[in-house]
Amino acid sequence: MERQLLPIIKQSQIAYETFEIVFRTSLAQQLKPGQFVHIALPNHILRRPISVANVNPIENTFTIIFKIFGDGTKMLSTYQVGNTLDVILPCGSHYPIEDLHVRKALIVGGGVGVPPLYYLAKTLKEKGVDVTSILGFQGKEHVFYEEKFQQLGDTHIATNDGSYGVKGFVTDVIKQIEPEFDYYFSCGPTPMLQAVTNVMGDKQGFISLEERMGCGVGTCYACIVPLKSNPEKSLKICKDGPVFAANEVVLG
Amino acid sequence: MERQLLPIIKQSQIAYETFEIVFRTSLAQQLKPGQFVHIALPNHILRRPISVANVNPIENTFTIIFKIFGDGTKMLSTYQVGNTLDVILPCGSHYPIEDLHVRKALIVGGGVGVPPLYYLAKTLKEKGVDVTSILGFQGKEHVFYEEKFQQLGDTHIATNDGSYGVKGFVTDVIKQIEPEFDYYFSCGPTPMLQAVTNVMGDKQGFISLEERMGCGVGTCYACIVPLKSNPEKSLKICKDGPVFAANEVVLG
Amino acid sequence: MTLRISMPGLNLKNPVMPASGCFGFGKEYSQFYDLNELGAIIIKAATKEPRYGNPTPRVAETASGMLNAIGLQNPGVQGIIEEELPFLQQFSTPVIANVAGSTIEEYVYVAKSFNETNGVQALELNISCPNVKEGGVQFGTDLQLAKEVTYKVKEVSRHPVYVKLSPNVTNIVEMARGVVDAGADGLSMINTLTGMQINLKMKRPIIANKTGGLSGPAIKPIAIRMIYEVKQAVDVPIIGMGGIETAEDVLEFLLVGANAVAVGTANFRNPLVCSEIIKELPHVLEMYGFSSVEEAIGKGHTHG
Amino acid sequence: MTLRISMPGLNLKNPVMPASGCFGFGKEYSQFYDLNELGAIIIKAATKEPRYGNPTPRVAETASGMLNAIGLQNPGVQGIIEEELPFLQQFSTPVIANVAGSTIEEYVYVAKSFNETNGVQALELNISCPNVKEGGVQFGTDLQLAKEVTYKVKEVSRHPVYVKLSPNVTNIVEMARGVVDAGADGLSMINTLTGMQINLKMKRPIIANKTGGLSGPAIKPIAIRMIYEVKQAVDVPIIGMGGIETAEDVLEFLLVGANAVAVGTANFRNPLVCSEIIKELPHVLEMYGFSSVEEAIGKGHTHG
Ligand SMILES: Cc1cc2nc3c(=O)[nH]c(=O)nc-3n(C[C@H](O)[C@H](O)[C@H](O)COP(=O)(O)OP(=O)(O)OC[C@H]3O[C@@H](n4cnc5c(N)ncnc54)[C@H](O)[C@@H]3O)c2cc1C
Ligand SMILES: Cc1cc2nc3c(=O)[nH]c(=O)nc-3n(C[C@H](O)[C@H](O)[C@H](O)COP(=O)(O)OP(=O)(O)OC[C@H]3O[C@@H](n4cnc5c(N)ncnc54)[C@H](O)[C@@H]3O)c2cc1C
Ligand SMILES: Cc1cc2nc3c(=O)[nH]c(=O)nc-3n(C[C@H](O)[C@H](O)[C@H](O)COP(=O)(O)O)c2cc1C
Ligand SMILES: Cc1cc2nc3c(=O)[nH]c(=O)nc-3n(C[C@H](O)[C@H](O)[C@H](O)COP(=O)(O)O)c2cc1C
Ligand code: FES
Ligand code: FES
Repeated sequence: MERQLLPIIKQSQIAYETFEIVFRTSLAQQLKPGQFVHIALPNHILRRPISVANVNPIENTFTIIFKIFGDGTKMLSTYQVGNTLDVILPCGSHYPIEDLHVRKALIVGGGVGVPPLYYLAKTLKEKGVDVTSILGFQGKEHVFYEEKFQQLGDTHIATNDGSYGVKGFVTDVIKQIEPEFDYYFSCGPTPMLQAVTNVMGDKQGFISLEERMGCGVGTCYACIVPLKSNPEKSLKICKDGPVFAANEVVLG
Repeated sequence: MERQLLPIIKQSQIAYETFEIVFRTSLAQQLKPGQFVHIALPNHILRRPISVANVNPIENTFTIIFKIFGDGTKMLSTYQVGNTLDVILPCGSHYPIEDLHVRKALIVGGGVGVPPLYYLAKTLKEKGVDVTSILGFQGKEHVFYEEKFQQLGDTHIATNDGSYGVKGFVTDVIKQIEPEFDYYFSCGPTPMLQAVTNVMGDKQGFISLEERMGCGVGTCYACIVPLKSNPEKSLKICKDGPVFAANEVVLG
Repeated sequence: MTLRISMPGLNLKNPVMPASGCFGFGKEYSQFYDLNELGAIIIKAATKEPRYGNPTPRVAETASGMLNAIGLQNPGVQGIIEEELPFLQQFSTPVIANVAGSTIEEYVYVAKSFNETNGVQALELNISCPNVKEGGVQFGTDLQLAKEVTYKVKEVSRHPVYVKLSPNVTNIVEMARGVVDAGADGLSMINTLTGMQINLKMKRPIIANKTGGLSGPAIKPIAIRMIYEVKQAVDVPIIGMGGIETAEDVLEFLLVGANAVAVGTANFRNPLVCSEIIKELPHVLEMYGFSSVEEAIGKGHTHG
Repeated sequence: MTLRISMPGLNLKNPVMPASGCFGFGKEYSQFYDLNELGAIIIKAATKEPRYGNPTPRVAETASGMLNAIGLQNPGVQGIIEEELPFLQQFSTPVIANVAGSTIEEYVYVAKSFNETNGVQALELNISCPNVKEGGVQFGTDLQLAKEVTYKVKEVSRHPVYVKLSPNVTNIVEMARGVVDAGADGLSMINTLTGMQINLKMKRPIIANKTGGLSGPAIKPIAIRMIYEVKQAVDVPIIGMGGIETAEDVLEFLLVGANAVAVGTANFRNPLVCSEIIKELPHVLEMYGFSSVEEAIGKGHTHG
């Protein structure tokens, strides 16, 4: 983990209030799918955690994708090529794909949970894994990266308002297409993760969680999540997570 | 008085940690010598008062000159042509030269008290008044606008460290050259104003004061100065001042 | 969307008013917008005699806040009534007078004086003043003194009395309950927190008075907490204040239980802030699902 | 330029240490710099048993500050001694243990437990905890409770005890005097101010616990004022904290009378902040005319 001042190499809006920023860093190659970076913004006491959405190991760059949510992400959206940002990286755990025997992977993402899954899907595909992706968005103008996911495998889009793809939730699509897979990988808002892990039952999978963070490195105990095996114990999302085995922790 | 968002037309460093900014505004022609503008800076709760150092009524521009003193002026020094600043103007009283019969004026300025006196001297000169200027600075690299003052009349520079002009204070110069004048006009740090008004005794003159301000428009009572005639009463520097008759108020 | 709100003595077209001490007596800011836009105006503190106040510097800037130690400078209650209120009477906006003093007698005198004018619709009792008789302890940090001054002022005043609580106390609920028991028609909260800043070059406090009152966005979380707690304990309307800069901030105060709000420090940076907030408020209320100010009051208490 | 400073039980190479709860037990930040650089380390609160703490969200961001309601999550004093202190013993940096509890017996138990280890050089008594027996009133806001817990801990501990004062009180000087009378070897101040922030979308407090402790630059003026006042009243060393981000801030705390300082919230934004402040401090001291840390302590009191 290091604190670095990173130049912005590319910046663009890719969907409604959704932006993509590409940074250059010597640490790009160390960033693994599921990890996040912790970004400082002027006049904000706390950093903002944002997932790694892609890495280009040759160019030494990585990508983040974020949506305007409040003050901080709004400010972040004004940053342009040539500006620099103070970033702590790499943060947190990653999808442990090097330790798994995966043949067929199911990717289930919702909203700003989609970005880390792109880097994961790409990495899985590079390893020869067969990838099916189910991505949920609020509506048509919120959809991003559909083509990029399609290049990696079968991709299904659901929107809450039905303005694009299937109307409904990612779980509706899961029930509908009954995908075959050894492992599932999911990231998105907690209600979605609850629904997904419910539908999945005992199937093996990994999920990635969000929580308001203080330090982002494991010192402040802001971001804990109770263990399913013993809810008196907890793990830190910033350090032990954000990626957990699907049935390791209590959701919501 | 208005709050306006003003574009910066020109910006340059003119001496050690001393900057000049030219703004364009529809109100330029209303700005009188001695008045100030009240500048908002991002993430600063209070505005910064800065004197009007010059006005160009044809171009509808005015100039400020400021020195880096703390956080706010440091931030101000980073503003460039094309940026805008939120400014309240015009603020405060002015040197009442339209009401005076002046033939010979003595200008006595120190440090960041010099800027408003330039606009004053220029205006006096335009009215046919004979202007002698005595300007004090910390040292050689702090001196600015010497030539501009010289174009308006006899100009003497004093520096505290003697690195330029006369070594010593403006009062040393006054004693040395014994200038002739009907009115004197002075602006600078309070100790200098005390020394100047002391040396001047009963001579007629006007001084301009500084104080930490809250509102800058007369509502908060932050910036008061006691009346000499009755120290139980006071005037507001932001509204009744910053220009006062030399013996009207108690200094320091 | 209706912004109207009623409280004892006050029929407000909207819940936004400038806070005492941050708006003088209205003249200066009337150059920036029409004061008829305001819900009400709380004027600068009034004392029995004219007061000079503290030596300067009287203000300092802090992180997201400021310190002030004006020292209640004002032209005295007679001066205010004669020289300042006439200007404000041209507007349809209710005026709340801020009453201050160094003794209970002084508070009572000032409150009584305001009985004689039509220029004032309510009193805000500023109990953050030191009591000279009790060796300088603040009325607002001593439960008995706070109750006593409230009671005595209520006895003589023909106006509804909003007691302005000091946040510099261990137990704000106890203070609120106390002054309500003593007859307060409403509460106004919070006043400033006592703070200090050092001038590193001079090696002494920047403020000549050494300590000053901390205001601005820095203190908003404390104001919000205190109003939340007090709202659960008493049943009188609350004028909320402390760090308000935006219409979203106003909604936050309404949600914890303020019936109206006052904007102080923010006027200094943006002289138009009250006017801008009032224009923005309907949109913000709508965005968060409310169709009136009334509806939003206390709605932050309903969960859990 | 010497940064050295001595206080009961603590021989510090410089006056800068991370504040309790903002540095865990040192492991994470040791990835960013060598912990030998630090004057000392104040570790996360220790309770008798492991504690889970509050539900999440536990933090929120405010203007120049943050709220936290972690709820004293920690692995329990035995867990700390066995699993956390060994890591810290590889450094030459003194460790101050933060002692917490819900009853006086718990405080005493925890303090006693630290007698058994060489891994700790001093105790910081965190009296901002609610006393379960007294119906939840905080030890730190009740003079008698504060004195009693100080006295009882002093009785059993072989370590010097720095009592960490809560700023949520009407009279900080009274609290300081009380705990010093009860035997405190030093003071640590200030802990957080109780605050709240509302989630407008959810219409409820952001922090699951509703209220949280306000820290960061927003509270610095309050910390500075309280230390200034306390320094004039008691004669024990003070560890100052509250909003420190820069070496200039450290000097401000020294000038009002802190003998050493702790940096909390600022670590979250800048994990290297303590290291950077320590490197900057000699220059800042020199710029303002001091040739040692010692020399600057209390120098803000000399004028008027
Ligand atoms: C591990 C992790 C990875 C994330 N990856 C992405 C991503 O790739 N793209 C993306 O758009 N968003 C992502 N988020 C969510 C993102 O961090 C929040 O949207 C962002 O912090 C909101 O900041 P704000 O200033 O805009 O909102 P505000 O509400 O103004 O923020 C106030 C405070 O709350 C915190 N906060 C608010 N919402 C969240 C949240 N959902 N999670 C964590 N902290 C929050 C902020 O960090 C800040 O401290 C991720 C969150 C986590 C924990
Ligand atoms: C009427 C008037 C006219 C002025 N004209 C000029 C000018 O033409 N050029 C120039 O360089 N300076 C001028 N000054 C001084 C200038 O306002 C201060 O240098 C500036 O406010 C310092 O801000 P800062 O953020 O750099 O310093 P900081 O010390 O960080 O400021 C902290 C706070 O103190 C206030 N403050 C600090 N010093 C002063 C001061 N001397 N006067 C008023 N407020 C102060 C700031 O405004 C701010 O609120 C003038 C001041 C006044 C009152
Ligand atoms: C410069 C200044 C002067 C003030 N004068 C008074 C006053 O005379 N009477 C009073 O009750 N409150 C006074 N206050 C307190 C404000 O009315 C308000 O309670 C406080 O500043 C919190 O609100 P804010 O954060 O919006 O400023 C003053 C505040 C400031 C900043
Ligand atoms: C996330 C967080 C956790 C904290 N935990 C503790 C704690 O366990 N014990 C304690 O005495 N103080 C605790 N504090 C208070 C700090 O030690 C410090 O007193 C306070 O935050 C003020 O300093 P700062 O403004 O530099 O953060 C905590 C503060 C924060 C922000
Ligand atoms: S955010 Fe501090 S422990 Fe996770
Ligand atoms: S600065 Fe407010 S009255 Fe002058």
